[in-house]
Amino acid sequence: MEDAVLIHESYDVDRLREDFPVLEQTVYGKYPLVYLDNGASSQKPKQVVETMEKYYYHHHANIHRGVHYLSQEATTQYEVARDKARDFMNAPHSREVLFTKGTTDGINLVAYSYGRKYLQEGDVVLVSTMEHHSNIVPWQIVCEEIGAKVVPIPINEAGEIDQEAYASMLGPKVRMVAVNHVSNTLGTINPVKDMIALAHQHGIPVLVDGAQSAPHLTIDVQDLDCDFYAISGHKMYGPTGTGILYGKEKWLDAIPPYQGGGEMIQTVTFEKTTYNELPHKFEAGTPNIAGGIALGAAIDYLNSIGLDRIAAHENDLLEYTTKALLEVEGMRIIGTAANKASVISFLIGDIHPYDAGTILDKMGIAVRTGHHCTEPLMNRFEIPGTVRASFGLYNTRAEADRLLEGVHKVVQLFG
Amino acid sequence: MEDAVLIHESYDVDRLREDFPVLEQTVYGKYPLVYLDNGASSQKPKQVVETMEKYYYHHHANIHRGVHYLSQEATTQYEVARDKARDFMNAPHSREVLFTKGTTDGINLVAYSYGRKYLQEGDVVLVSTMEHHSNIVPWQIVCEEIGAKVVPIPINEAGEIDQEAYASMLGPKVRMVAVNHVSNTLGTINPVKDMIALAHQHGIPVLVDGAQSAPHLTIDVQDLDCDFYAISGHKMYGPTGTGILYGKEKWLDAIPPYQGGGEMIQTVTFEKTTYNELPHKFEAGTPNIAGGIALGAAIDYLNSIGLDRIAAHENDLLEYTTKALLEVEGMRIIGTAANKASVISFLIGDIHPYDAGTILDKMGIAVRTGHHCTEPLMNRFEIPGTVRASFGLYNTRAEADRLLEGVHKVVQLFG
Amino acid sequence: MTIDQQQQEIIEEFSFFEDWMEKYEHIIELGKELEPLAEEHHIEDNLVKGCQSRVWLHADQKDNHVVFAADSDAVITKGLVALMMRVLNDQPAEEVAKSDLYFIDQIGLKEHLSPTRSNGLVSMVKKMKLYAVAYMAKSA
Amino acid sequence: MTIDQQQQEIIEEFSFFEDWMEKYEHIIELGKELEPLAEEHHIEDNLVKGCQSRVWLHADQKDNHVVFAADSDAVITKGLVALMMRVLNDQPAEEVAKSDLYFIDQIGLKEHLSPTRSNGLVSMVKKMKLYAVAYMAKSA
Ligand SMILES: Cc1ncc(COP(=O)(O)O)c(C=O)c1O
Ligand SMILES: Cc1ncc(COP(=O)(O)O)c(C=O)c1O
Repeated sequence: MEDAVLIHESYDVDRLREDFPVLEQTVYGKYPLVYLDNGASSQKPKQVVETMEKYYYHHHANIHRGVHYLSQEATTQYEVARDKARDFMNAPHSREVLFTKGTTDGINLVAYSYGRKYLQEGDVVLVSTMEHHSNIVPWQIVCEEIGAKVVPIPINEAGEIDQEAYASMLGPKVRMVAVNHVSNTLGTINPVKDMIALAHQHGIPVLVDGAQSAPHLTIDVQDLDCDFYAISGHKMYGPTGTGILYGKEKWLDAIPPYQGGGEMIQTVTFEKTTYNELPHKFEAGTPNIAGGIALGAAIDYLNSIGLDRIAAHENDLLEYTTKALLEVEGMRIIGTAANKASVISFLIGDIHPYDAGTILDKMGIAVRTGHHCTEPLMNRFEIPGTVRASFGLYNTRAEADRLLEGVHKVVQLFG
Repeated sequence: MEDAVLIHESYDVDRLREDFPVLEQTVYGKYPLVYLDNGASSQKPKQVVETMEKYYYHHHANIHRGVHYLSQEATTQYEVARDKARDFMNAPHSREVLFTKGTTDGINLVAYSYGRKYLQEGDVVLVSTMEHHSNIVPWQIVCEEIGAKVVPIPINEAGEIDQEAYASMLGPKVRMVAVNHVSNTLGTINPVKDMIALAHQHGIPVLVDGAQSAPHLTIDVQDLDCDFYAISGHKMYGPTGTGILYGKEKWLDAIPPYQGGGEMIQTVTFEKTTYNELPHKFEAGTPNIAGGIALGAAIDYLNSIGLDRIAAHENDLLEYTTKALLEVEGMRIIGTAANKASVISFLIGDIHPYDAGTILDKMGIAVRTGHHCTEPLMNRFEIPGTVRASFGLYNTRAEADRLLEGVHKVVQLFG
Repeated sequence: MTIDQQQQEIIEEFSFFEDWMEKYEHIIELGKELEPLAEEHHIEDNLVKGCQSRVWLHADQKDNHVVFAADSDAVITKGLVALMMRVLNDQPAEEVAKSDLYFIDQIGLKEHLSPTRSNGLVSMVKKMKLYAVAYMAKSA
Repeated sequence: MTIDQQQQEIIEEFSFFEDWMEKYEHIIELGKELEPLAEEHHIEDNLVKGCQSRVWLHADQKDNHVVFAADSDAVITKGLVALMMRVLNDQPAEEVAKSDLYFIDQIGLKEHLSPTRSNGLVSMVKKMKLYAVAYMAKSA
């Protein structure tokens, strides 16, 4: 308990907020912005934006294969960013660390390339019922083409994957398990390490959708022993249009390339084209160079604070807010897993999420409403959507209070 | 002639250079940078970088479907950028204008989605011998899967597509013609309008790779009547990780989606997923929001100067430099088409491009050397590569003189 | 009253509100008062899909007029639907088809009619006009 | 001379140059003087692919020593190849395998050994060490 206080005291959230100019604004003329839509996308610290600026004002050139000074410089910076991403995920080798546009792009790469090589008619891809559409639809597309099937692992009322059901569903037809580490709608932290170990007993690889874990948890792909791990830059304080896909070398070597183009080839003739080594094999075309380098800056930024301390701060907000919300009459929190990240989805009586969200917005409080790209999960709970507040490293208890004030106003208007 | 002088006089290149802080540097301690690698990637004006900065410091949020203020704001800005791109290419509708990572991404989208729907065993995709790998390999990948073939249209010694051969190659087996508007290695401006008209007589659609045309020529997809047109933001003074794919609505409606994920769906269930309307059907996942908006700023920037005036300025540099280079003994210019953009590939005697490029670099002159991702073209000319100087809107005759000085040094060292 | 007269009336009505809260209270009131849509019209065919809220729209013809009935699962959307009904319901098809709905902008609720809002309203308005056009074609 | 002695010698040799131009003139000289690789060794199997320039490397064993012969299509690469030869050619396999080639950095040519330079040099050095390791294994 004393430790928790210590962490809390040493975490100077006011200082950190100064790194995020966007937070300083008032909306609709008079309401200081309360940004609680971090699950959708986080804001960017100056350190990240200034890295992009510096890159464009001093170092930009196309990378790899350029002989000239700027190109060498840009290449070095880009590859240093890749190394930072490797460290961030504790990947064994940088060649297992691929730059992508984001989580969706990374999962599509795996669904396409792994799917095309290893999926056959009648095979099964297991995903959980709480997956984001980005971890469902790519599998549906490849499965439909091949005649395989995407099968959902059920979840319980608390919003936790039913581990017994999962164990029973693993079998010889299953060629892939794809689950998120943290649910964007429920906040559930899934026991992916155990799930991976179990899948591996059956020789089944596992892809982890880490879009929501990257900004909150320490990722260790070696400890997890996952086969693929996909994250998005823009949710972890990095720029839009960036992401990382970790893949075990044995898979990345075995599966065919995804996109074709420059960079990813060894030699091209009309008779025969051979592909480049990792990671280039999967990085066709001019990449988002400035974005990749700025993602490196976001990783530096997170490390400079410490993910543990960020998590402690966010957990405090989670507990504080959950407790206060539960005192509101008719409050129903969707997602009550024992192990949760700082995401709270809720419904108040039969007030429609759109109504609640509209009023909160009018009060300057940015939350997300709707199905959060998890329609099967909404169907599971038989709800049209939720109101979702998701915290970032810069949020405060005072902001949580503003949310509660807003919720009371909503109740007053619609209750 | 008087007109040309007028254009030249009114084009204040020194003023424009002030917009590009990166150009102000000296490299290797004493050489003012001469950046002649615009074909690989152009530099970015302040207006573009500041747009990104402003976006992140005031407006960032995830777009589409967000009810709150910032999200609406960001969405509006992103869609305004799409409209700018539509105007830039004179596309009929914004829903035909898709945001991509770049040209490579755009061509891969078409190769995958069009190919999967319309290509059958034994079919043919025609590409020219001067295509960039990005307009060859994606077709090879899909053709190999389906049992179709990528067939090159021959070119002549000047580096022009052999139009007679092209006409004779069109036939019932041909399902797609994919050619670049401007060759990145040769500078050739291909007569794509005529080629499209001819292909359409056979009912064959045409994809134009516009990576190199976008920064130099006025693009009018309606006048060209092309079916697809792909460009990259980073080559037209916009940010890395951005691009536009124009596609005729009839095709975009007919072909299946490319990547699966959020945004691109209408509803998702494990039984049946339906796709969103255009352009969203092809835009899975959180896009490069800041990048897209800044690409809009790059378009504004180009419009503020005028592509015609830029082209006139660059043509002046092209002629001036070509003439001077040809006075160097042993000079061989690869690509002598009648209609050329401001790209000069050359070889001096049997001096290896890598040697030449290394010395030029040491003198602060950034050129590209190698095969420029056009290996089949190198094979056609039986050369290992070229030295390529490519001009942008901010280059000057004084810089061309520096290049010539460098070339003389190269001759002295290796001649 | 004509469509424009209805719009003017609404604009005046809203001009009395001091702040957004009063305005929304009024919209919510209108939403709650909206004439219920008959159960038989709550069908898939009448559903105008928005991602955030859903709208059901039923249309009929009486003489040259278009008669609408509508509903939404969200109260604010319902309030806006009610305003739309006041303006467009039971109006000549031709007038509906060519109507310019400036009142939404003028009462400061433009954002609810943004295509990216996904509340179903934009699609509803589009559908209302389509019905009007279709009826005109039929009676022509 | 040992590998380190060779490296020292080269470092000293290069310390006399005033600027990069003299340095490159020397490298070009070395490139031009490099003992030609026998025609029969200019084969696909000996090709170390770089995207910018190509290197051919032939390796043989004499006693416990590794004997290399190499060539490149670019003169500067050839000059650097010549330096590598001076350092690693005809040295004990074990020494080659564990060698630390700091001289390239110290004479200010690090960029040529960058993996992104694609001139074939990095791969060549890797291959030279692999040969050495292979010979050690064979003779062990
Ligand atoms: C003609 C041509 N096509 C395609 C490309 C690929 O563009 P990007 O790397 O931006 O995807 C390039 C860029 O080098 C090009 O010059
Ligand atoms: C759990 C989860 N997976 C995948 C995604 C998709 O990420 P992106 O849109 O950055 O590709 C998201 C983001 O909404 C997410 O929350």
